[in-house]
Amino acid sequence: MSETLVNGKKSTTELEKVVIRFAGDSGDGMQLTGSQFSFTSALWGNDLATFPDFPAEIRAPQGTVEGVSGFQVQIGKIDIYTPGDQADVLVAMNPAALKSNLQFARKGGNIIVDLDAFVDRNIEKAGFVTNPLEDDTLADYNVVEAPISSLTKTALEGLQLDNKSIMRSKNMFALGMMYWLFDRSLKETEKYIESKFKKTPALAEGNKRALNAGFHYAETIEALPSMYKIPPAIIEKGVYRHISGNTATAWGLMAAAERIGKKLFLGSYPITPASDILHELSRHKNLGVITMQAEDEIAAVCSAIGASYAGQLGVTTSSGPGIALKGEAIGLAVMAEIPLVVVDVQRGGPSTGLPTKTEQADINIAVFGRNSESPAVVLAASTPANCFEFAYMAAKIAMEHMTPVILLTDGYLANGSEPWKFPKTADMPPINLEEAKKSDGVYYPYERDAEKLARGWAVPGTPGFEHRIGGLEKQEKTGNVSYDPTNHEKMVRTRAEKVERVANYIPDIEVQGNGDGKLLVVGWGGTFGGLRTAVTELQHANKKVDFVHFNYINPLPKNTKAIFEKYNKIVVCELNMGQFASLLRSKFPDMNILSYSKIQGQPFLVTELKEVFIEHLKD
Amino acid sequence: MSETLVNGKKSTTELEKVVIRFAGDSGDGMQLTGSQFSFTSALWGNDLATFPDFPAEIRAPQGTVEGVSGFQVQIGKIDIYTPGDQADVLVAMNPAALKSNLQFARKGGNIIVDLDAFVDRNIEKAGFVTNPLEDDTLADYNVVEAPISSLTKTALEGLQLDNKSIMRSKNMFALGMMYWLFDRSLKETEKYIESKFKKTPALAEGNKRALNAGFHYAETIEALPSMYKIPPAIIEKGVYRHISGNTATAWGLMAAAERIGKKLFLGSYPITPASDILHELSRHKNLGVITMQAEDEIAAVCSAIGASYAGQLGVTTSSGPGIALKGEAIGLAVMAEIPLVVVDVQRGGPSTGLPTKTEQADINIAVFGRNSESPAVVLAASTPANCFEFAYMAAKIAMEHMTPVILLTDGYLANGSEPWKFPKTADMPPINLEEAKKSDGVYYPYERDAEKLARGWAVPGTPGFEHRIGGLEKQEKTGNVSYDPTNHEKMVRTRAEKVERVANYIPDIEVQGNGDGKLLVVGWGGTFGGLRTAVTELQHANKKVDFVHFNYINPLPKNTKAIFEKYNKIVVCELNMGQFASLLRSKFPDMNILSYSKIQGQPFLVTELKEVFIEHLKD
Amino acid sequence: MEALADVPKAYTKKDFESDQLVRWCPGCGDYSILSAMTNALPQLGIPRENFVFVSGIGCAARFPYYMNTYGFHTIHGRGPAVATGVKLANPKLSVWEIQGDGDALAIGGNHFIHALRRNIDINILLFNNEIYGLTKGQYSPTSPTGLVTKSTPYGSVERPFHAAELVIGAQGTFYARTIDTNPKLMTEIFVHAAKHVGTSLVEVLQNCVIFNDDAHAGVTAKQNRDDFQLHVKHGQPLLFGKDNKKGIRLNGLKLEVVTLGENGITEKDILVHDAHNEDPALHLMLARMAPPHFPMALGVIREVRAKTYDEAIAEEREKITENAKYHSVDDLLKSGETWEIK
Amino acid sequence: MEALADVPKAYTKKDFESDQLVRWCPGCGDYSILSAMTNALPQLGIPRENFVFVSGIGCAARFPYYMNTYGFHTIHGRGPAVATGVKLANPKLSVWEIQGDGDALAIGGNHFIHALRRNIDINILLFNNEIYGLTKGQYSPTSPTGLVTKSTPYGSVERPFHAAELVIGAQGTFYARTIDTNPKLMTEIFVHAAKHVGTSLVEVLQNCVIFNDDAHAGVTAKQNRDDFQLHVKHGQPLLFGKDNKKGIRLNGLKLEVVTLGENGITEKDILVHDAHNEDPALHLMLARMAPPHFPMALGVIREVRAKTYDEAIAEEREKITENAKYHSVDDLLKSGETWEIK
Ligand SMILES: Cc1ncc(C[n+]2csc(CCOP(=O)(O)OP(=O)(O)O)c2C)c(N)n1
Ligand SMILES: Cc1ncc(C[n+]2csc(CCOP(=O)(O)OP(=O)(O)O)c2C)c(N)n1
Ligand code: SF4
Ligand code: SF4
Ligand SMILES: [Mg+2]
Ligand SMILES: [Mg+2]
Repeated sequence: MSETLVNGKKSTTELEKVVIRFAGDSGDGMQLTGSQFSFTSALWGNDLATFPDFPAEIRAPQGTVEGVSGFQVQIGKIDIYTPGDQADVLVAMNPAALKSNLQFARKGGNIIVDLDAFVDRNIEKAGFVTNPLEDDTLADYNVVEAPISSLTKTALEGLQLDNKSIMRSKNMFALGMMYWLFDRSLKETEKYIESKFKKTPALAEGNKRALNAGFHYAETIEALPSMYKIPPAIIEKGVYRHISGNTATAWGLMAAAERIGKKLFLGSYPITPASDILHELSRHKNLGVITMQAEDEIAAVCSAIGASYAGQLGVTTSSGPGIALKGEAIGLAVMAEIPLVVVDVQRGGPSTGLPTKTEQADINIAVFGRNSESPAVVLAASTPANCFEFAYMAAKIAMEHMTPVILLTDGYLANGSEPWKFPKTADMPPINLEEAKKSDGVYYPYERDAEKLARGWAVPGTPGFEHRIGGLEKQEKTGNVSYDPTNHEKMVRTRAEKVERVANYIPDIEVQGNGDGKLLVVGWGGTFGGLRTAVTELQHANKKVDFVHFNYINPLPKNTKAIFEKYNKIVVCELNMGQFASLLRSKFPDMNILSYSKIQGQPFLVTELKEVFIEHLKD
Repeated sequence: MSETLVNGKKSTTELEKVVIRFAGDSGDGMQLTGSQFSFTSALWGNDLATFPDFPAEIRAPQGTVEGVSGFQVQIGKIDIYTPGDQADVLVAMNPAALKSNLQFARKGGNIIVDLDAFVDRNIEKAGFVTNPLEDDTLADYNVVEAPISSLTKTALEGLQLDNKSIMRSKNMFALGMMYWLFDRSLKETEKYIESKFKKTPALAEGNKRALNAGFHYAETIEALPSMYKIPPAIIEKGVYRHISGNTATAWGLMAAAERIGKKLFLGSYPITPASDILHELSRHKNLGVITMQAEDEIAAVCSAIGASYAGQLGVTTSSGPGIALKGEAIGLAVMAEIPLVVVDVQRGGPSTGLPTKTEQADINIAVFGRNSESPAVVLAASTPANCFEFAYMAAKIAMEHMTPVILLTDGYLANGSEPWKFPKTADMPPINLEEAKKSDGVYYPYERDAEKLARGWAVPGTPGFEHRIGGLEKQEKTGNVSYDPTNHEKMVRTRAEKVERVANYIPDIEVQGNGDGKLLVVGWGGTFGGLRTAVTELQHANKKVDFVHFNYINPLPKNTKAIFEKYNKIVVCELNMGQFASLLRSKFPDMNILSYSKIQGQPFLVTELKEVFIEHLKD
Repeated sequence: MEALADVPKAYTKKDFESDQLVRWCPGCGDYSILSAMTNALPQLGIPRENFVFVSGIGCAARFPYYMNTYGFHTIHGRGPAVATGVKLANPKLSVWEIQGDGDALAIGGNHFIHALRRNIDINILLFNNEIYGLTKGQYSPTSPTGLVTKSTPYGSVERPFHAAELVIGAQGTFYARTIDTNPKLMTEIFVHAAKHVGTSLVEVLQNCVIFNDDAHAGVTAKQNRDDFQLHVKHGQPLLFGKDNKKGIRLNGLKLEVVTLGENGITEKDILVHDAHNEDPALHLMLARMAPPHFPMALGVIREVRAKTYDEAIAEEREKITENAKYHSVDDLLKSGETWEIK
Repeated sequence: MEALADVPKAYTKKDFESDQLVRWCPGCGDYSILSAMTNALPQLGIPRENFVFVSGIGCAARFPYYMNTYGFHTIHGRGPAVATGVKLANPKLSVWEIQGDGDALAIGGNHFIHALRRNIDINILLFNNEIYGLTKGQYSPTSPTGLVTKSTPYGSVERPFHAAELVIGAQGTFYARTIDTNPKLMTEIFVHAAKHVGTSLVEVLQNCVIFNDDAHAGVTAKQNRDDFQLHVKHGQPLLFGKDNKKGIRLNGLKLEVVTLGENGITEKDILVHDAHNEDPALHLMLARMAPPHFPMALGVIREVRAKTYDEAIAEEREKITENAKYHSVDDLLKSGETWEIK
């Protein structure tokens, strides 16, 4: 929309897509404002993608840059895969929000500020030397200076509300303005306000008044650009809902457990950005979910291993620092050949790093982060919604192949959300367990099925299958402790082979595009949206670039090599220092595998990717 | 000696080298017997290498295969790099020892058994169906059936010793036999016995009598092959001592701390085969060593980090399962840029695995086992004695470059020992610390030196340098917490670069050989002895094979690529599934890097390596 | 403890012995503990397949291999966490968790105290030999100050934990102490522990013949038995000594040893053991008694009933399920805000 | 505590305030703790450069950033281990370790109890807000049963730890309790803790306005102060209430609240606080007192002197050094069996 949304008189312009970013103090309710805008747009039929961007501190001092919370959403009449590179409209509730979010605003775009907040104290707190509304900081933007605070106050006069409550409604005023700007109905948000403040009618009334006041104010003033229409997208028919990556992960795990008639046991220790999976699962104990908030990450994974040993689906969820603590126990699950799902919601590192920022730098620890030869299956979800599918698949593979499976998501997927045409659980692939059997009346815990090499899962409580397992090397078949040299070699190779054979049970990767074999863009995990958008836009511009995106990291899909062989140049794009590229190089040493990496705690921008690919196409 | 040591009359034959293996019950004192034999041979001037091989259980039931303890030593008049593939002489104190050690005996070699131990109960316990001395189990060997127990009893008659003590002396009888066989003096062992049993003269007398009785018995009987002479080796002049890998590691660390005038702080939690480093260091508190046996591995590494933060040399030692627990904390040291030495004495895995067996499978966890981009320096010692040198270097690099350094040794090096011409500490390379400086009167904790990129190490207690650091991402120079995207990218790349630049401070690798570029054998760590011996033997046979051995794993020596480029075929030999090969492939994707791996908890045999290389030379 | 309900066939000791070679050192105290356990289990009326033995790493932790039940030899110190997962996954199981003092109180300290706090209905057996056996003799968190070991060549400088005090400090509901030299008492206490609903912590003073021989001889040696063992029983006076002539009296806030018949002391002066008292202060005092001035208390020192973690979770699930508005994942997927594209 | 010896210049509060923006939520109890600390440190006569603040992760754990001393914000729960390393490396330092209840008693539980057991001479401050603040509101091991949080939407089903009991169970030598609403008491206790030789454990009842507001109001609210706070002082009778008219009496083995002047009660009947008693039973009882039936004890509840870990290590080194036969690594290399090849 870059060319069309300019300063002008009221009129209605149709746009393909638009990016809106809300930014304010942590206490200003920006996450809520953004969600409401998204939900209303989804109901209207837009496709969309969202990305919340908030600080590590709970509530850093008001008015400081550190305390700013943002929410970005891209809506469109075309397929939307990312929350957008740069905001066409930035709403900044105070100077600090402006300061830290200006970098995300498109030059030539619109910035709406709460004029009342630009007083000296706030300007200084934000780190501006002079008032940015008065110097040339914003020369390249169309700035709308709306006295949001005072107008909200006026609108709410007469209600029995204290000043704090009144000021908390100003986000609704801003939202009202945006609803006018994009020609949206206030209805859904009004319904939401009513239900949220059921018990405090004055607050309900206040918020509704603020919302309407904003709408009417926008209609009245001249400073705003024309009203825009983003027509509904052409979206597959069906029933949709919004879903975030963390919720989708939780539900996918539940679906798998329900499908196979097991309880879902989650052992977890809170950590950003994974905690919401724990929170979500804690709400569904009626569906056979057991959640244990463990004393630490080690207890979390160990309790999950115990639950799996006892015959349920054991799962543990965490992020980098917590994953680092689980390595020893995951190794036990490798050795004991017990199903286990480990969800790693990746965040910026190393160490505590940037807890609320996204990153994709845990491939190494997922694949290699255990002592000795300790192979595990590694998957990666690539959109908020498909966290459901890959969480389900992680559970399915773990149980069918009797192995730990590590599912990588990331902060971007976890907190981002998108409309989702959700499936019926019956449409998900069935889960077929390897049953524990006896040979000549004896149960051998390490007897394997010929295809998968999975051992039978005999569960305590089953008469006649009493057996002992553990972390020491074991004799093939019997599972007894064995230090025999050749048996050890055989077992190490068998465990590796078992994981390799998972490749026989996963889909091939598919290439998007039909290039001339010049350039293949490779992605994995949460960068799908940006990569797909960039490649698609280049393909529309007739550039010869193809794209594959990996959800199966270890083992790789079986056709990977065949596909790679077709290309002169392969560029692996990831939010790390090139971990997947390195892994691919070690597996396919004779191919020209390049790496494009970014390590800023932020997703790829479509524009930057396009530039990179065009550069690669040159030579 | 395979051709020369055959059954025959008394006479003296000269041999280049010979392999002797002692095997008996855990309580039979085989480790002691082996060490005495080794020590006497070293004094005589032989070069040698030893390898103890004992069970995970402390003392499994007497007479069972599980309880057998072994000790192998190779002595020679030529340079000896390994304890030898197969024993020319196997001493088996009971049927179980025979059962489990026969695999290590060379066909055509000699087996000496304690005939008295071959009674039905023991034979059965060992898992033999019939008496192996009576069936054809030992058809391929020259068997000496010596009634060791009863002769020991006779020899000790008249001393006031209970039966248990008498039976405990029978290892000395066996040792006496070996001393005769290899023409050794009893003197050193007699001295040892006297000092060990200073307080119990009867025991001293008993042991000496057993020793002499064995010697005279061997002289008398006809069954023994001729007496052998292994002349002294041509060894560099100087003062020597025996040293095991674990002791050398301990002393190397101490030497580094002493050199730079710091205390050596060891935080450790016991684990096989690393515990002996803790034990050794605990003995030297007078030299400024502090050892803390921590509550767990995490506390161990964290206390070491605390000690380094406070200005001493912080070290932690462990093995696989413990290393897996330290990942999060090592990441903290990466982020805080604090010196830390982590010694990983590798053992068989995964999980608890084969605790007393050797393996080289922790390259992956050392290089990759932390969340996010968390680079660390990785070294590997390659002989028991050079554990001293690499422990010293690990400490030097950690302090000079302000980084965690992981030193890989293994069970084979740790417990194995060899004669060592020890250096003076003054001959070790100096350690030059990056001093903490102020710029314009302010100390910036993350200001770096231009070459190494190391930050200055300001130590609590120093006035004017008060500062705060931690695991969150930090602003360059100031070290303040920063979530700024581009700063993050810069810091991630700087930390990586800092580790890469260590390559500027380490020696180039050297190629042994002068082949035609056909085949390069690559090794790393504890397999040096076997690889070197195999390559040398082939080179002597005019085979075109060259050899490089890596002690610096991350970063690699700078000339690695240049050397690799000269070869058509590179075969990386390691005791794992090919971890180093894989790492090399990802760094040098266009070279022909093959992998030969063995995962049996046992070192390579020279013969097997030679076969592999000859096979590779064929095509 | 639902598992207690359906009574199966009568088992014998043999039924609980596995076919694996027992690999402890000859003379190790662990043998008699194993034997007491195979004696105890047949008395419980629980089907064999419902027993699970979980352990970490250590000599003690090899225990599950020798039991012909379900068994899981996990990783060092994490047994309580694994056992908690097992119990929550299937509350019908009778879960036993075996730990050495290093496993339980060094690396596993956190899981140990949290299991006790949550009061998960499992039985934890702490084999306290005051040494790391499996790693060949380093001091442990229960080793007395001054003990010379591989890692303390000049004697340990650390102050030890006392298991009982830590158990009480961690809100433990059941603590019993027994010794490897008294098979009858062990069997009795194992049965008692099994019947306690909640985390049962049984400390067994165990002898490591190899690395810390006679560590408990001050209490267990024949000549010390009478004077230094006090077998406590709920509701019984705290009497001990030859012919039970000595007893424990409360003097203000202090315990003291008195002799019946001396200075007019009669049984009425003797403290009667109340294991069921919620207030742990007296249990703490009893548990702290030790030679040379006091006998050591053996038997069940503390046994109070509190809701277990597994009970609480089951209750919660029932309550939630009653009021639930959705009954399947499909319901959940459809719940909340959805919209249809037509 | 050598550091106490050399007296430096007189510091003011300002000298201890760092230049970093304090990022806690407005109204958070952490602010007043920080202020009490910067008030306390100038009273100690320790050179500023000898202070080290160590912490793990959590809102509380941000504390070191705000102190103009040496500071190390480490990883979650491991602060006591890092602090132990710091103190052993340089015993002259005054080491303070700041933990939240999650940091200290959930993930860090093991290091917490082991620091106490070893009695390393550091000061641990436990900011107990009975919630995980930084991760946005999950229950912690100190949250009361029933608390509704993000991870317990139906109320927590777990039994909480009580810090004091765990400290005592772990052989702690110093335990004090204070509240964020009483700056004077906090400052006083921080100074007291600094002077204790051994591990000082100070529990601060801290309010998290955002996720667990008023968790301690039952004790700290104005209207509850008189009736539900008892300020204990060694050697003083346990009196509280308006005009100090109420007191604590020992009745057999039970504590009870009595009123002076009623039923003939005089000050003589009131228990006198003995913080220095080795036997922890009464400390345990005092620490367990809580509304509604009892006041909560604030102040130094337990303070006993025992050899510290750092002292013991220093003593050991001295002794070994005296008898040492070698004095350098070169000596060591040459020691034992060597031989010369000529
Ligand atoms: C993570 C890890 N750390 C350390 C070890 C080594 N280890 C095995 S058992 C043990 C301690 C044994 O002592 P204890 O628990 O008292 O059992 P005991 O052998 O005395 O019965 C140690 C340190 C290990 N296996 N895993
Ligand atoms: C290894 C690891 N696990 C989990 C976390 C996430 N985390 C950070 S602080 C915290 C708990 C905070 O609670 P508390 O210690 O009580 O401190 P408060 O914020 O309440 O002051 C958690 C779970 C982490 N940073 N690292
Ligand atoms: S080392 Fe000690 S505890 Fe272990 S088996 Fe032997 S005697 Fe028992
Ligand atoms: S979340 Fe709670 S504890 Fe954390 S800063 Fe805010 S008020 Fe304080
Ligand atoms: Mg033990
Ligand atoms: Mg807290």
